[in-house]
Amino acid sequence: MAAMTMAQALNAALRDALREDERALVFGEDVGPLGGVFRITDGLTKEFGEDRCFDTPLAEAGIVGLAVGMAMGGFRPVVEMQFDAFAYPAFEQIASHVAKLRNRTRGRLSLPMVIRIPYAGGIGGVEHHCDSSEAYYAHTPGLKVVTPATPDDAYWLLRDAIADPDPVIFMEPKRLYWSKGETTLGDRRAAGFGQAAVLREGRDATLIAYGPSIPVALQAAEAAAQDGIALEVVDLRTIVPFDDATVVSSVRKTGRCVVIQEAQGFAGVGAEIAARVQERCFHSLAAPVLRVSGFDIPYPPPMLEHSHLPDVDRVLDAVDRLQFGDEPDVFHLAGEAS
Amino acid sequence: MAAMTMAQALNAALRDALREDERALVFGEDVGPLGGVFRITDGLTKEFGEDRCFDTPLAEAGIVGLAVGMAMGGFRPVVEMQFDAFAYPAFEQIASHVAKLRNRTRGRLSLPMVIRIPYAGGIGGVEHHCDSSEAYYAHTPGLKVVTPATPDDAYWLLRDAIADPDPVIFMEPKRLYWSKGETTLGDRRAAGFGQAAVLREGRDATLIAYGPSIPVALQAAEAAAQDGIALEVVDLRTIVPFDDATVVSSVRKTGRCVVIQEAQGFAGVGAEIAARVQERCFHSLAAPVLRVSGFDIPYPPPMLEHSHLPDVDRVLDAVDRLQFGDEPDVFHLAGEAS
Amino acid sequence: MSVRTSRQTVDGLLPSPVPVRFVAEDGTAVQPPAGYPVPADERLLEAYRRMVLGRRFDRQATALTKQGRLAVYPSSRGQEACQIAGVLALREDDWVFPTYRESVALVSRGIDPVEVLTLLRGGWHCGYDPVATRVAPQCTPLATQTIHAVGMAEALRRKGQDGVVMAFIGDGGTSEGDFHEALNYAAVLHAPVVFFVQNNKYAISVPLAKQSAAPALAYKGIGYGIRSEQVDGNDLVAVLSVLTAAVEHARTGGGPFLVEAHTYRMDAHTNADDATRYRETGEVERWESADPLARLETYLRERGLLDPEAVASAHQAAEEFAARVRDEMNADPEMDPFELFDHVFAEPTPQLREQRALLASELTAQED
Amino acid sequence: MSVRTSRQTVDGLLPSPVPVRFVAEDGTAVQPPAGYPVPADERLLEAYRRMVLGRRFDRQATALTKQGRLAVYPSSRGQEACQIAGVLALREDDWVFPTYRESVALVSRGIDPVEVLTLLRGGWHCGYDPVATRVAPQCTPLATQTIHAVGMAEALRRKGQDGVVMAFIGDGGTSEGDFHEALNYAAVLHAPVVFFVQNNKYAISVPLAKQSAAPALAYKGIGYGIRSEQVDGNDLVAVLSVLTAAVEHARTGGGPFLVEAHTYRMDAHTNADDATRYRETGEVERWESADPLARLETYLRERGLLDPEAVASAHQAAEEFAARVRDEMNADPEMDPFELFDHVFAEPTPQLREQRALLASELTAQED
Ligand SMILES: Cc1ncc(C[n+]2csc(CCOP(=O)(O)OP(=O)(O)O)c2C)c(N)n1
Ligand SMILES: Cc1ncc(C[n+]2csc(CCOP(=O)(O)OP(=O)(O)O)c2C)c(N)n1
Ligand SMILES: [Mg+2]
Ligand SMILES: [Mg+2]
Repeated sequence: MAAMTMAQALNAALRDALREDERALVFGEDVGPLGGVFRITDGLTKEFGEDRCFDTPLAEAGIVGLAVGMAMGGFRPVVEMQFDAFAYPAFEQIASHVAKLRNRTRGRLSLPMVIRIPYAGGIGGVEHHCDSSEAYYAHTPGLKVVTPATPDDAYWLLRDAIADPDPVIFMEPKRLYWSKGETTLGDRRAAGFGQAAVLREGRDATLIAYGPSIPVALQAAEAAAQDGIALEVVDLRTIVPFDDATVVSSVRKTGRCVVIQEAQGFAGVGAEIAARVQERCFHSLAAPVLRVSGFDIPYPPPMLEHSHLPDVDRVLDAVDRLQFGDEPDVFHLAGEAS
Repeated sequence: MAAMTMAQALNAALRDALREDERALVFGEDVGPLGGVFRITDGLTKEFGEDRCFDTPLAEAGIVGLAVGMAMGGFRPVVEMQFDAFAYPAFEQIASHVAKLRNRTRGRLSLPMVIRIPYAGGIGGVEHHCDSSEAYYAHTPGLKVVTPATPDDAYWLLRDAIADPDPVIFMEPKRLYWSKGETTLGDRRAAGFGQAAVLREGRDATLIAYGPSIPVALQAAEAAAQDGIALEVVDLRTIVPFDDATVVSSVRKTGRCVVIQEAQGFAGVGAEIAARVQERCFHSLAAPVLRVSGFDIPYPPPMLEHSHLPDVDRVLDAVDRLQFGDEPDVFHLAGEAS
Repeated sequence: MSVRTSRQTVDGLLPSPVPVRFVAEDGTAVQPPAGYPVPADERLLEAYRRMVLGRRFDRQATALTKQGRLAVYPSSRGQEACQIAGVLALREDDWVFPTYRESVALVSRGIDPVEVLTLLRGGWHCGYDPVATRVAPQCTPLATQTIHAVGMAEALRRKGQDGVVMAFIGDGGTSEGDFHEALNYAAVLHAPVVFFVQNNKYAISVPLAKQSAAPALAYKGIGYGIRSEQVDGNDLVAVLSVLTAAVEHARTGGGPFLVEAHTYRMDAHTNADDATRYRETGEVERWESADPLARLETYLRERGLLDPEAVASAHQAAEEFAARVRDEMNADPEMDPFELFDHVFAEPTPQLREQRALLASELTAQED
Repeated sequence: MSVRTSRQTVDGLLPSPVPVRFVAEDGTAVQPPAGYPVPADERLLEAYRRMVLGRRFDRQATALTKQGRLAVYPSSRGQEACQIAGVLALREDDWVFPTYRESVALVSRGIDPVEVLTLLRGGWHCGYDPVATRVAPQCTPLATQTIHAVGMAEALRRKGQDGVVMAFIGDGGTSEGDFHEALNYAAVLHAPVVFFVQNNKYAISVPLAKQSAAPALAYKGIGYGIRSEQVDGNDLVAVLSVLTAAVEHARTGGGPFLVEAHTYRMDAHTNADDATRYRETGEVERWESADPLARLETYLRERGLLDPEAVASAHQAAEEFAARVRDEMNADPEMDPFELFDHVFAEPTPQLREQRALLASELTAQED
């Protein structure tokens, strides 16, 4: 066990993967000598040489397409998109090829490749640097979508992603890059993809979150505990595959649920979670599943991002609206809110 | 009133828009002399000249980016993406510019432009020609997402889209291109964006659908009526903006709801609808809001598409699971289905 | 402030100012340009037999669309010199990255014709085994395959193999951003890949003049530092000679190569297209006189390499092949709906298992 | 089988084999290349004053990052000849499509410096009025603005206006597919747009050699049929002369024009970047001796156009400007959180009104 930041844990995962599997490769924009703008690939070119970790020309469809070709040719590319919005030029490559090649070829070709995408906001980044784009990928069949919230998960989920026979979109919540935690770099842990984690137990309501929203959820649970409300916190860890079992057993126990996502709400992952939970836990629910999210607006300029981001208060407000008492829910009387 | 196909109605809408507004322009791949691969732009170049309806070089980011620049310069471009999956190369232009320019410039620049996208399947199209991509756009703040299900709606929603001060993603369910219906080409009708239509009244449950799923919903309602179940059918018409009022008042009345979408289900528009409905109608619901959708798989080859597409039976099966009686819902007991 | 330009490199990258040609339209030999040898007789004869077969196969496929046996078919009639030379220039262990229009090339590569047509008949997306055949799936999203080709080329190079990758693309496809990114990546990586542009003058209905204002598409190479050539695409001898040189260049560490072949799509874009909407029949007729197969036949006859017997036997083989294709395509393929869930991931997710069960119950209900 | 290539058009499109230069690094005049006139004295003096001011502004902006007044600043130190000539070559009614690095150009265009820095300080995304200034928002998604520029150029042309559009882009940006599509669209539409590539040798940490294997980026034009030129980007006289010719070419119906300026980014990519990780200080020092401002100053002095008084007054004006920028940037801007909902659509949707109400209740709760 070692305390390290998520950035360091990711770096360690890449390093160990490059060491253990000679088919593994790292490439992208500025991942070489610079070590990436977030330094996730720091030192890799030095340790493994330009052949194993290299800078590409500046073109994201090119990066992803090159990875497709190299994966077809037997390599295991791990590529970096510099920021969330800068993965959009690669969208066709991702949706029409990365997600589909196994399917198109009846499994004769597979794409063991990882696309790392630093995502979401909260770091004072200017426009186009803070998009929450996970839903685009989660909605695309054929992609696994993974997002760690702790350094330990960052290390192991990235190791799992690189070892996976299928393409993985690995979403890194960039505001957690500098968060610290204990990390086991030793023996491979048991939980793989599709295993949510119950980060805190509670009996009154379940908070379901992932990636950048996990610290918010945990703080909210802590604050609620002061008021005598015991919130259970579930961290999805992998959006696809989805861990219905853990989510459902938690909500069936608590009977109430708030879903938290930083992304704009409409048709996001939170909508899927809410829809699934009410489908599966309807008779256990004492109140509707509520969602807390960013607003349906383009990501705001840094000076206004605090107004947009779901924070502890927004979560607690939602918890308050879980009809523990008899008050009506003012925000969901359609059309009646100004 | 005239009976025409949806394709003809769309053609008429473009024609009337070009006639009435000299800023309107049509361009894209093969929209000129050929009239588009679906003939939606048939005859426009002939009637209005190459200046008003023209073929571009083959590049979708180019088409959308050109439209952005021309809209900034005072025009009202209506562009065609040849098929759903061929809009993906334009994804960065759409997500980072089309959706955001008004916001970025505090409203000093706006983009009155329409991106027409023939979408969804059911026409025996080979791979990449049948994607249901509406959720990608609906999840992107700053885009209006519109999808007609009748020739009359096709005409008026497209006229509204071209007249709208904001960018509109106009999703055309290609399998309905040849469906016929009465169309009023005369006086502008009252309903604009954000107005769902109740296509059929019923008291037992509400089917919420849009675009290609509307005929399925209507047929299911017809079939259910034979069994004495009265299904109400709501056609969203515009996904963004969303008509909460119509949806909510229907479900509060019926107490049961099935959402139908042709797209793969996970994190799709149907998830949003289900999440919204249970948030707003929780105490009116006698059963969970169920979703009927395509599977979470890449769109199948033509010979298998019938297995994938939500059909009347799949809808009726869901209706059966709305707990009119006391049977448990076998498909949503997580993990228990093989 | 180092500037790398020098007249010499620049001229070394630019294509011949007129397309390389060995055989005139009437089949007579013309003075071949320096640097490109005439391919060996046996290769030319092999090419001839394959062109005859390819054309017959193409005609058969078009016929199958009329019988409803193919969902769609993009014919390459008129482009046979390119289709055949494209694969003849390669070794078996080289890779091909084709578009949807390369059916004839793929058949010529030796892939089972029914497997080649599987996509187009509406069966599974890719009918053949890409690994065994070293042919990537026929690619529809335009130009996307060119960058995959670069990745494969880079993979071969890294594995110490001397394989070459040929990326097929059309004139329209060169306008897509991915083509640009592929050329640039290939050049920077010095990858052994040949970009083969079949400029058949149309992208569906859009004529070349609306597609590009370049002096010729082959002039795109220099902007990436890629050696380029343009060739008369209806002259098999020329296409084969130039592609062979391009492949050799790539194989021996010379880096990528861009070849533009000027040809013409004789049929409509696909059987679903109506070419009369956008081009004059006169234009098509003019191209009939530049037919690549007739041209090669005349040339080979004049050189005394081909006698009537050889012609007849080529046609005989083609007829037999076409008959086999017709028969096999008349049988309905077995399609297993549960396979829909098998190839999304190596292991289906719990969600996919659930959905599989839903389909199973639907199918059971239907049987009842 | 028409082939449009001819030696003449090809040569007419290709750039000069070495970058156009009027002034050597030491400030002495060199024999200017045929076809490009020396700009008028008054324009050169104006350029000098703007360069002095631009450099001072740039230094001030970098200082503001250290005081936490700017979230991020991409300096253009060393690129002033390009920044200033880029806007000096344009009329007021021409349009500019800049990247994030064009702060100095935008200030030189006359935009209020606080408005120019609004994006970079974390205020609203675009601080100035694009319509009034005819300057599109500073663009971050690389190369995307080049195709917007083509659209605007086409719009101007259609409206019968003789405005020209200048699209700024960096060396790295030329690798993106959008750049390719923009060049091609511009050429096919014959749009009045000038693509101005500031090749400052790096894309963040990636040096030009890993970005492109082209003889020079200016060689990209011919592949689209676009007239191209390369120029010494640290020679204001050359950049201004060539860009003026390019703009004139576009304005008078000659179609698009591509100019590559060879320059160098003296500072790190932004204040957040650490350039020592990827380049030697020796390289930076060598480029100090090619400084565009010193070079122009020496040249103007030697030509007797600039006296110490004029130099002093330029610096005086620059100091005053910088002081104003510093003072104004020290005031916190007023930001209205409810504006978040105002510019998503012309009219907020019911959903946005609901979300606005949610935020209002949150803010009220916070005040309590
Ligand atoms: C990204 C993308 N956009 C559009 C299409 C639709 N489409 C299919 S073929 C075609 C024309 C291609 O022309 P060209 O590259 O010249 O090849 P050809 O068909 O002439 O062989 C178009 C527009 C597509 N397949 N992919
Ligand atoms: C599409 C996209 N990908 C990546 C980035 C991240 N990024 C910002 S600046 C930059 C380097 C750009 O280099 P260049 O075009 O040479 O311009 P310069 O910064 O040198 O002026 C990169 C990679 C981006 N802004 N947009
Ligand atoms: Mg073509
Ligand atoms: Mg640069």
